[in-house]
Amino acid sequence: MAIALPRLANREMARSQSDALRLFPTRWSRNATVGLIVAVAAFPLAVTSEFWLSVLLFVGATAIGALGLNLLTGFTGQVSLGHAFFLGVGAYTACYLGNPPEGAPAGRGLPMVVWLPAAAIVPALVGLVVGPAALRLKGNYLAVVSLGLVFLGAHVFKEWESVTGGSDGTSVLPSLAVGPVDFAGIGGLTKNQSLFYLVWAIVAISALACKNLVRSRPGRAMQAVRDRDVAAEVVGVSLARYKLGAFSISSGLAGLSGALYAVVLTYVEPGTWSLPLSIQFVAMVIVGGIGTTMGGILGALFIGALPELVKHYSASIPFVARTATEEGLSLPQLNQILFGLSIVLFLVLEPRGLAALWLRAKAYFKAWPFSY
Amino acid sequence: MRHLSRTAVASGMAALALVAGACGGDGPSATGTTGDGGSLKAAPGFDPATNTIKVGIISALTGSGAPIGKPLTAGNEVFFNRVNAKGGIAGRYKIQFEERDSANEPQKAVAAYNELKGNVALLAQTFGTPSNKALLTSLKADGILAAPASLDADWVREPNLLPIGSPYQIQAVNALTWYVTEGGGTGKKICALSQDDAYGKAGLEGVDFAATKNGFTVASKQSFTITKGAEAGAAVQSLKDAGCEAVFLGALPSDTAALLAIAARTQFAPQWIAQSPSYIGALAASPLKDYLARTFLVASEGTEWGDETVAGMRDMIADIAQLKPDQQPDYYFAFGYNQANAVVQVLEKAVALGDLSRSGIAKAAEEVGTLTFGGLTGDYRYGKAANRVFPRETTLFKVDPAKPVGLAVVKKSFTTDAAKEFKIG
Amino acid sequence: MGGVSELLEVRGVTLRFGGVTALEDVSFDVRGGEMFAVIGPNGAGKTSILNCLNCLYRPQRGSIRLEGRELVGRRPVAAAALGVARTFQNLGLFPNLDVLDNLMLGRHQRMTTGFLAGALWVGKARREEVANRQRCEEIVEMLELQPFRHSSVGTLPYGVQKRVELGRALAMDPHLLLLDEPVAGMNLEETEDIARAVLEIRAELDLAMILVEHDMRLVMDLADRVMVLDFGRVIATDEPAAVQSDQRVIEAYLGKAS
Amino acid sequence: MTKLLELTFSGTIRGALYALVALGFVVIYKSTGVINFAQGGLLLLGMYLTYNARVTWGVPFWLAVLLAATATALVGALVERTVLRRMVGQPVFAVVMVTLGLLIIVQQVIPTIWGYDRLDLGDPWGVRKVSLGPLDVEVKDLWTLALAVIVLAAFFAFFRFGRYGVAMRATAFDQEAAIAQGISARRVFALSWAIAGAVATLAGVMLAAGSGGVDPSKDIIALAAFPAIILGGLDSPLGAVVGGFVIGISQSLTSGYQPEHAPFLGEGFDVVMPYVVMVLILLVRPYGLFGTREVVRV
Repeated sequence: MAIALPRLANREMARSQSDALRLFPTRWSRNATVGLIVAVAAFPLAVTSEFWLSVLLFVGATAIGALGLNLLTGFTGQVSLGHAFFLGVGAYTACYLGNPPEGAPAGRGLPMVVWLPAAAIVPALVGLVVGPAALRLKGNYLAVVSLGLVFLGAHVFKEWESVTGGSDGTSVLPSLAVGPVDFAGIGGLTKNQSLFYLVWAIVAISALACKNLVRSRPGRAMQAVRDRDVAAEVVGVSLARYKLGAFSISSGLAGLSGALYAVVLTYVEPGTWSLPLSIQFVAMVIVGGIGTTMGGILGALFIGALPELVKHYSASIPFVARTATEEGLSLPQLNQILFGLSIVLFLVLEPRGLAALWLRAKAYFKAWPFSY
Repeated sequence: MRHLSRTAVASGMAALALVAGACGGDGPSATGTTGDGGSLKAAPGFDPATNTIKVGIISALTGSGAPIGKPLTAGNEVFFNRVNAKGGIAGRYKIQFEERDSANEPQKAVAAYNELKGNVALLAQTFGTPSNKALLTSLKADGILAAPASLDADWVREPNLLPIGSPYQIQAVNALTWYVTEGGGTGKKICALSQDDAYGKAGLEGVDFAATKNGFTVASKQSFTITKGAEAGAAVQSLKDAGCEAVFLGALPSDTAALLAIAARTQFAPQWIAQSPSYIGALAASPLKDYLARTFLVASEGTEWGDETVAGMRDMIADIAQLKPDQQPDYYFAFGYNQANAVVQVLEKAVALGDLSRSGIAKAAEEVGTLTFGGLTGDYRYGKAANRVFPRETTLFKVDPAKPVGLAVVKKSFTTDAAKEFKIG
Repeated sequence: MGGVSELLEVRGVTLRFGGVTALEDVSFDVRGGEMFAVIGPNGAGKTSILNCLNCLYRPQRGSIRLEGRELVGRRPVAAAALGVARTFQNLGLFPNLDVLDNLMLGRHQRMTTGFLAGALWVGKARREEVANRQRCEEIVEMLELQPFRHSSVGTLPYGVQKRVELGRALAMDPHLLLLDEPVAGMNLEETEDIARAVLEIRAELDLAMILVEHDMRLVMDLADRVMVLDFGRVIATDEPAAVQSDQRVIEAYLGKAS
Repeated sequence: MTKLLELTFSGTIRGALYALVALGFVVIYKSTGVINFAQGGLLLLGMYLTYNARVTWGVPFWLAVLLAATATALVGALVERTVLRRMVGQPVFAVVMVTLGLLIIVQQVIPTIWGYDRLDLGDPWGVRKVSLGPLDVEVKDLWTLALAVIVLAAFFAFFRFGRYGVAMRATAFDQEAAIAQGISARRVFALSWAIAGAVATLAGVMLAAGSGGVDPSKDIIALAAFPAIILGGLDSPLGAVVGGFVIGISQSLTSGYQPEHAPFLGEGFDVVMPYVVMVLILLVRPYGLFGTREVVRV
């Protein structure tokens, strides 16, 4: 079907196409990215507070899951409240394969190069099995059925004692060494400092892979399914294939996230993988910016760090009880209320989340000082 | 940056203490005269400039654990405030407490722990079995001492934990042994109803031990999942069908209410004997109060609320009147009060030994000897974790809505022979 | 008519929804390169025919063959793979994607990058992306969409969106193009833009098209042949001039009007 | 036999509670197309307001329920006006999450005011019981059953004959078109939230009455009632009630017989039984037993 249309010179076209497809099209964005990576890499060396390191470890671990959920909900338009289940599958996979054999429940003592990829692959496969039934349903029905997945999953986690330790839970003590590098303590660094590099390197790789995915053929197809499923089918996009693919990848990233979350936590029990955790992930996606890769990370940062900031500066917040015995609003309650409020306010006022705010701010500063 | 220097100091001192220990006893930091705090060195959570010792509290202050966690923490606070009112530890070191909420979720407990660990001397409360399990690895790695708010027998042999009170297992052994010997339960059909988790299993272990020692068989064992709105009727029905005349209960208060309501409705009225956290004062004010008064016994410790003949109780009531007059009678409060008492005794010892570093506190816990609570809970002999001797006494209460907390003593602070023989891992 | 040289053969298609018959024994052929129009009063079943042709609806009876291959019983994705492209009456674009991405989705069946290759990006996935983007840029040129290349489609004026949808259909390199009221709701200028584009496509691509349209003037100007439907039945299939003077057609329209 | 009867009865009562909660979901879904995850929050609010009126202010019980239902209805309508109305036309997940966000807020505000302790509702029934043949039945349970039936009948009459009921069905069909038609659609939306608030209060009161007790974790029943509405079909009041009973009874029978006859399913299987039933039915009927299939328009 060669078509005789007016053509531009071929080579010129190709060059401009390659340019247009660069991930970081301008020098500014390239420099900013390099700067960001350097800043993240320097963080654990500059800020040695165990507390802030631990906060950012949780943020990093959850950011990976948020990236995954964003693929499913943000880019493919499928609501899922079942994300926590897949985090659990990933975590228990990591425990079962990586934990030492002498523990209870006994692990297999396999190295990280085995258990870490497995923590992504096993949930992805579970997603492939569960997906076809769930994805027949639309909208509200899918939301509630995926909720059922969390409850059914919790039952399985509780009963499968030989792998999960049942309701007693299990310690998470897999080897964190890759060859000579042991992320339980690189060089003279503490465990949290070392883990920081592992977790955030995986965040970076996941984010890059997600970014690539959504700008290439499968990602476009996912967005087509989200925007208008009938039209997507008509241009030849298979709904089943892309819904299921997104579900599976999202589950895989959730598993990876769950494994790292468990490593940071050092102990997990079936109650860890419950509905509030799922809600947290959806909140991250919403607050961060639905349908943007950066949104997942921003959302995880916001949801993870805001309560800690509030706690830290609580002295300057009026009307808040200082101790457990005081009556009235306590800090944790205030934080939960802020969490609920941020979901509602973002959806009502800025449904495109922090990412949109960021882009707006960037546009503003690009034009600065001509800010009209 | 201050964190860094403190941590460095701490690890340096830890190393020093280790060397000292290896050299056989008297370390350099312990050479100071006892009680002379002027020679105490700075340590995580201890600031010699202000003479304050900071302790952490990780409790359930929100969520379904809060009705237990809040009075517990209030108990901690009142005891610490009482000590501070008298000048502090050794009369000169004020205790400062930092509270964090875990909502009884392990991940929140771990986050709170990471926040606190750099600047507290020890944890005066870590709430709930799951959170304690989650924290144990880190406590060991960081060498921090924590007082668990949980009566699991597993904690007794953990050097980094400072449990108080007799474990659930002992409650069950004492109560059931009493029942079949002098409680009128000879030859009766005895059954058990327990929550299907570590907490329920702990009591069940005691039930089985009591059965072996006293030569009865458990006619029916039923379990239930923390109800979460589900129907627990079937378990009660099965007990009724099995003809149970006494049932040992291991539940949490909200489930107790649901289970007993079904029992009351279906005219099932065995002798209920419950491990202590199954009961809460509110039950004695609920529509179930008459049924409870007829059928319900609670295995716990100490004495009746307000019993002025017991020194510990007299002090506690006085402290409440002075420091927190709006506090309602509550046995979780008493537990928290006792727990803080134990922490204070260990800190006193550490000061006496002249070392408030982590290793110093750990050493104090080993050398503190017997912790006493004025009769509020049993004496607890400390030493190396393997040699700790936990109390084996139980007080049996019946429900009496006229009493504070709705509990009246049936038999006070007794230890059965069976309980003396009970061994833990 | 008839014979194997026909591009599309529709035979005895009957479509029912519950008790309602939307199409009754509809038969027609479309030749290669032909502009075939379907007209009729509202509810006559025009859009239903298109929905059958790209397999959104499954007729209870009848056969639809494209280049000898049966379409009845297949999924819309299969119809797309066999070369059926279409535009929708009320637009079927992906509003949150930009114009280029919408066009690139037209190329979906012509590309092969899977999930893994897409996530890795380097190598084949990238080359394929570049090559197909070029094709889309050509369509952008042809339909004069340059100013909107990176605008979200949902933010564009209606007339432009209609052009984008046409472009997306073209990007599929179809054998048969279904146009469902391409100028509905457009002003005169926009209508002329589309008409010009359609003529250009005809001239350059030699592509068979089925046009469903209310605008009689457009139909009469563009179509080679016209089929008239009324209540799901074919009442005439002929050249525009002949159809216009057909008594049954006039009755169907006037009857409706009065 | 007594066991079977006993289990069926207690399952029926639980089913009636599910049905009351589910009816609240249905009235909102039917008119606005929103699954209201905050229904559990309305339930809590109604429950605590009843407690406050009855115990703190000493108002007679039924008057307290009436006051609380009215107040909760107003809160429902207010939430619709201030928040949900802005979400018209937004994607499903966004609306679901807004209601979840509201639930999270209510879950914290309630204990801030009333604390976490278990409170006694002060209802007239307590644990009084009557004998029905071989069964001993709590008076409260009979009221629960009766209320579920009365509310269902009221819904039926309302949707069939009431002016707003008919308008509600119309708006459910096309929200934006209904909004465009003006004020009546707006009133219908607010009204449906108000009704949901009132029904939630009844559910909360029946849940807390007698030995139930008032505490902030009682909203969990709303999650357990989801399978009931999904089972019955999101937009069918009759389906909600049938779904409620099916779930309640199957849960109760599971708790009675599964430990003996199917122990491999694990302890506490009855807790997840509703979800198992839901998934099985949805595999066969993707829109529930009584639900309306969403029409795909091209």
